[in-house]
Amino acid sequence: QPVNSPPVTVFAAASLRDALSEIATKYPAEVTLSFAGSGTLARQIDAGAPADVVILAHRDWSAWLSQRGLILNGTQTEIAGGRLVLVGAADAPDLSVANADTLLAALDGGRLAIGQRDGVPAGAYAREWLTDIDAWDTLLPQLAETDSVRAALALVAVGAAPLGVVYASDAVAEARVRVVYTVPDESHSAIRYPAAAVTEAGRPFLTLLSSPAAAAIFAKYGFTP
Amino acid sequence: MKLRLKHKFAGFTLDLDLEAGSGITALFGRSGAGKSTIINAIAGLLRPDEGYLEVDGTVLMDTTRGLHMPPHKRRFGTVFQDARLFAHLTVAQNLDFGTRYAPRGTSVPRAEVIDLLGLAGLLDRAPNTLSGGEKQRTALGRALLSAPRMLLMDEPLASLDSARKHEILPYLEHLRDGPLNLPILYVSHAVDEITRLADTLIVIKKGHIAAQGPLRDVMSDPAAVPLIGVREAGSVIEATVQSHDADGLSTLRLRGGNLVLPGVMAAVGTTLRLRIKAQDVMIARTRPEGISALNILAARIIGIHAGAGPGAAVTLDVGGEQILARITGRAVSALGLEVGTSCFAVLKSTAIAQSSIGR
Amino acid sequence: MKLRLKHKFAGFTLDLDLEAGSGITALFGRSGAGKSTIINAIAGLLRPDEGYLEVDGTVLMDTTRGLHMPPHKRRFGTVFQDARLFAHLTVAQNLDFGTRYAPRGTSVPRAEVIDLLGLAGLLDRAPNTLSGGEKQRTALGRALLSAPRMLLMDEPLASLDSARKHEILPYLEHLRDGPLNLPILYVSHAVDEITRLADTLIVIKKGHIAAQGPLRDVMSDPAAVPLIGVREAGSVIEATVQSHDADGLSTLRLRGGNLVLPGVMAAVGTTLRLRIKAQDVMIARTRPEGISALNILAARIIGIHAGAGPGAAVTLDVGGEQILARITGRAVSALGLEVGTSCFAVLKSTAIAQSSIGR
Amino acid sequence: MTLDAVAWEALRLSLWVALWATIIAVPLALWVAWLLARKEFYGKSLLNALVHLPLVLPPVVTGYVLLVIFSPNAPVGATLAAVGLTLAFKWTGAVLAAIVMGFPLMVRAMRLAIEAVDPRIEDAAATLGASRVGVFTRVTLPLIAPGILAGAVMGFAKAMGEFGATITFVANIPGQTQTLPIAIWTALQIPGGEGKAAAMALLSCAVALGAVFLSEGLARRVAVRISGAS
Amino acid sequence: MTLDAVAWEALRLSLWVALWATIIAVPLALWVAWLLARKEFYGKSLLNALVHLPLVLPPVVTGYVLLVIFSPNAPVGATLAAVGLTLAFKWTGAVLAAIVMGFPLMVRAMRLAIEAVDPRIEDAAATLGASRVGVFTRVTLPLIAPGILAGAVMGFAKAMGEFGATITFVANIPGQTQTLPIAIWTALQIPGGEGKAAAMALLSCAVALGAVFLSEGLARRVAVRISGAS
Ligand SMILES: Nc1ncnc2c1ncn2[C@@H]1O[C@H](COP(=O)(O)OP(=O)(O)OP(=O)(O)O)[C@@H](O)[C@H]1O
Ligand SMILES: Nc1ncnc2c1ncn2[C@@H]1O[C@H](COP(=O)(O)OP(=O)(O)OP(=O)(O)O)[C@@H](O)[C@H]1O
Ligand code: MOO
Ligand SMILES: [Mg+2]
Ligand SMILES: [Mg+2]
Repeated sequence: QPVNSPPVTVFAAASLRDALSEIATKYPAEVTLSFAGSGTLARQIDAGAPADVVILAHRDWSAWLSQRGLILNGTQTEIAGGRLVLVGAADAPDLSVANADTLLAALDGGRLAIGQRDGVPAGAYAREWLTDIDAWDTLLPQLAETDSVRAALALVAVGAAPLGVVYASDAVAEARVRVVYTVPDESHSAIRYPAAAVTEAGRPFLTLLSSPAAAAIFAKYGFTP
Repeated sequence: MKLRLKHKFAGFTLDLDLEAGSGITALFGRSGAGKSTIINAIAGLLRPDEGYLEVDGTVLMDTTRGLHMPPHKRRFGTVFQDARLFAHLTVAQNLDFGTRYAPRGTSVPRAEVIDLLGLAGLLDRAPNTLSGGEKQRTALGRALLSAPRMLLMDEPLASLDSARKHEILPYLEHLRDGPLNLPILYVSHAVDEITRLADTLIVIKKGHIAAQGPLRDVMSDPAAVPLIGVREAGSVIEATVQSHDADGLSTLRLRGGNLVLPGVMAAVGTTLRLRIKAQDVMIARTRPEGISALNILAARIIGIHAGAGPGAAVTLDVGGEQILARITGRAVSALGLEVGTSCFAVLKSTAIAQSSIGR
Repeated sequence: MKLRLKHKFAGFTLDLDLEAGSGITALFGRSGAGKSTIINAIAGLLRPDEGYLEVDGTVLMDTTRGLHMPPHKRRFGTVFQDARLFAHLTVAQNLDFGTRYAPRGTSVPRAEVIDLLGLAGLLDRAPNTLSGGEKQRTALGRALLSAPRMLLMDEPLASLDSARKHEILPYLEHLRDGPLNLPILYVSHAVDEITRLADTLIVIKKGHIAAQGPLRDVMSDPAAVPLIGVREAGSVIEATVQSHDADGLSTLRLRGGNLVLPGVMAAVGTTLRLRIKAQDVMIARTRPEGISALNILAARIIGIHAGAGPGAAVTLDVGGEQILARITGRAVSALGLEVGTSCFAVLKSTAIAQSSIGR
Repeated sequence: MTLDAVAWEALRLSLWVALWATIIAVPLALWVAWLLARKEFYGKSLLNALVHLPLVLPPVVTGYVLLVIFSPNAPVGATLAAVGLTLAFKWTGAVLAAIVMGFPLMVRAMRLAIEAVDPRIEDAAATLGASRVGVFTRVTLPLIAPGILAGAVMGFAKAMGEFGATITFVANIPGQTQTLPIAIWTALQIPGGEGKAAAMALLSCAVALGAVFLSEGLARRVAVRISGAS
Repeated sequence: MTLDAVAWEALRLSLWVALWATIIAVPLALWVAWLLARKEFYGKSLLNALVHLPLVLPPVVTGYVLLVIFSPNAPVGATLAAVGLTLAFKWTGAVLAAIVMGFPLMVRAMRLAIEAVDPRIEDAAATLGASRVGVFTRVTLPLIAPGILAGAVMGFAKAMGEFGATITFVANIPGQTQTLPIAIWTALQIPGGEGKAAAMALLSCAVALGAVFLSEGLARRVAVRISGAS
């Protein structure tokens, strides 16, 4: 346990909400959590947001921050990871092999919901995967891109889209969908949640995030180490 | 037209039962008497608490049966006390607004109406730029051109100068008598307008009917004098045009003799209605000589009605026609007038207003 | 008051130069002549193309110097042709709107005005529920109670019944003559209102001044007869109340003799202004006997003005006062009237309207 | 700061969506505004509140509610799909989202205009023979034209700017549902995308300002006719 | 579907922000509406367009622009901070965002109301001695009260619902800037959060409906006085 634990403000990617809320209870001082999309968070830090710690959902934005010298050198760390899964309706069959043909067949004319390919991290990973299996160009006309991975999940949950690419952590709590295929980790760059201290006051919380206790909580909510 | 109305506003109750024949019916009454409310009810714009309206045998409103014919089906062209022009239309478009709803065949000559109302120079103008009288004239034209089944006019000439009034009044008479045979309900404070136009006179007092009947009967009823106003009371008689003379005067024959009036615009043989204000009639015991008044008629007194003030209303029989004279009580005693006295009624030729000659 | 105005609307040009003394100045003219435009310019609501206005030696508007005193500083209480009541206020609140701007000390008795205008029962009402005449009365009361420096009235009595009018007119006279000494500019089509009230008469015709001057001069000018209307022309004379008699009649002395009129509401010794319509005057060569007309005055003809029609305007000298008589041309020749002829002017007692008696 | 094909395509789509949204919403909003201004009926307050809802709810929620109602699995969505009207992932859905989000603005403007019309003028038209429909089209409608125009501009502008409900309801499909705001947002999600976003935002402003200017010009002409050149 | 402390705190904050936004924006919007309705000046069209901008831009862009202008690093933000007014990442900034986003709605409603006032009634007041200020406060203002009320309700509702610009400008800090819409959005970001989100959305609706009802009641009283019980 950190000896000196000042109150901290943490700006974090929205999908980490439940996990971080629980971890915050382990911190001896007050933790203020502010959730938003990664791009928004990064720009707010740039504008002088009163954040002590920032946790993003994508490496690009953390690189953007460190490039600008907005985070404390050497505090960058990746506190958790995730897995990408393909979800379908609750009664959808498993997809044993994923390629352009099987995906097209499973979609049956419907759309594949993913996060926006450039802006939403989950969408960027999905694009890498689909490119890797040579299905991107084929599926391009049948994509439904959303502003968050949660929106992609919702499209599948309400039946607007037969399939969607989301994080395993998202699929856990949504009863109206089931995982029909787990995307191999090696088919896309690693899903990592980069964190860094913005001020000195952020260091102790960053330490807590890297602790085994935190790891256990992340695991409970479907994140990988 | 048969109308029965009951309607309550806070502090004001309308309760009346009126009947009007064809021709022009005048509604007369003080400010706040309920005239506009009656017009609104007839037009179908006000649903009275209780009401029944029958026109030409058709029932248009009967609250007991929940019957209420909407205003556009009644087509009672209405000239409101406030002009209510359409601000988004020009004067010409205002005038033409109702023409498309006019039944086929009935048409009011547009050019004639525009000319009569002096609107020719204003046709392209926006209503907001019109003077008070111009607005009122446009509203009148708009109602006329909609070829209504009946005209309801709520003080339509109140803001017009008397010259314009005297151009419009004959036209209204023409509408009544001409091929259109248009019934008109006419609200006015101006007794000379009313007596000139009206066939039936209805006097409204605080929401009730104070007097109603054919114009001549109401007007020559001495009891009605206070209702109508002392200065405006008078009798209405009929006369036939006998000749138009070279000096611009016309001679009219009435039952009790001849009347000489400044040129009357009516063909020889036409029967006219003349309003003779009681205050314009003098009484002489002997036929006056060497006086500028050209009309001296032999008469007999059939009634003397002393009012509250210094005046007296004397009813004269002039060859069977009743003529009302208003003179002072002092003159009554000075001349020793009493019922049965033979005398002469003296009228100035110029005292009978053109505006009070109706067809 | 000195006013010079030039203003152009499309198709209408106002160009006039007028002067009015204290007292009541009447603006008279046909519909569209420009009366309301003048009122607006004086009130400060219209900025004319060119204009100069001076009141009591103070220049309120001078376009050459870019001077334009805003309306609220002029405080010319204005009664508009349309009532323009404040819809969000009750009648009472409308009446009281201007009182807070009244200069200290000047106050118009509220209860008196409310009573005069018959508004007591309406004080809590919303303007939208008022009848046409009630609105106009409220607007009038509102202007009066603002204790203005001058009153501008644009046909303020047009939608009132004559009984109400005859209650209000004396009050306006009182404002003019009483302690307030309020100058009034009064627009009206009604000649009897004007002749009763006005000290100065200005006749407007198509944006220009057709006649202006003291009322008596303009009214008894035979040339003005067509401007004012044949039936309304007449002379204005002054008379002093001599006695009130037991039978309700009053005797007034004028230069050429006595006049007997129905009860005049003025103390003995008061000098009144009487309007005698030309058409109410008859001319006799010999003094008529046994006739109900109580007023027979010796006169001499000083002018005969034959009009376009069958009538003639005869100017009579009655002991130094000029009286205009309108008789037929036929009577002129029948009686052999010519300038210089001695004769008698015959007036009915009841022919002089109460409304045309002014103080 | 250059505008690529994506931007132009997004602009085209936004204009198309905004145009349709305005065309469809104006009569609807007018009807609702008229009901609220002139009629008394059971549930009036509820209707009024309902109209205001999209203003109060976060746009994402509105989009989610639309998604739930109009998804092909839902009864309403299925029925519409059966008659050939698909909304999900189509520009038609973007139109619906724009209509719903702009509705409160349009209804308010029109309602205020209707409430300002003096019913006595309409009465006068009726006495001249105009039926209810005639009175409405020939008197009420022209008199409230400035208000309708104001409402239409508000609706059009909102449609040009709507983001949250649209992306939630119909996602972000270039050429189908990627409207200008969505394209701008997308650009902002990428580090260094500010320039592109700014360029598109300026484009959006330009169009909207054009619409505002146009409407002001129209309104002025209407107003001059009504109030007269004084 | 339960409401936790976070929800109540967000509601409190939203009400607080919406109230302040309404109080501050009403007089400002009234002034701008009056300028647009009654005055001719150079740059009027520009002002009009500017007022409409927040409607056209995606809320995120508006929020971003606010952030750029008012961030503690920017000149304007720094100056304000020097006089003790910090906006970015504070509830005060949420108020600003709500004002900016609601402004077009408020101005339109008030402008329509002002345009419906007959200047001849104001003229009448002037002849009775009322100065410009007197005329405005005693005649114009009460006559346009329904329009001001309508504008205020629109502004309040929008302030209760504003999300995009707010979260971008002032982030999502519980108790400081986490308004109800932001709390709803946050709840929706986690699978299974729908129930909580729905509960909060209902709360939001309830409040907004309350405001709408209240305003209708007020408007009715004003309107009855103006049009009379007929
Ligand atoms: N909505 C209303 N609420 C209360 N009283 C009303 C309402 N409408 C009319 N009144 C009253 O009913 C009476 C009759 O009104 P109406 O307009 O019919 O009078 P009017 O005879 O036309 O008078 P005027 O000659 O002044 O126009 C008036 O005293 C008026 O104040
Ligand atoms: N804004 C305007 N544009 C064009 N013409 C106008 C405008 N305002 C007034 N006029 C014209 O100027 C003339 C004078 O109008 P004004 O209102 O002064 O007449 P008025 O003498 O008061 O008439 P009334 O007795 O009918 O009220 C009218 O012919 C009118 O049409
Ligand atoms: O209601 Mo928004 O925040 O303008 O899409
Ligand atoms: Mg009336
Ligand atoms: Mg006028």
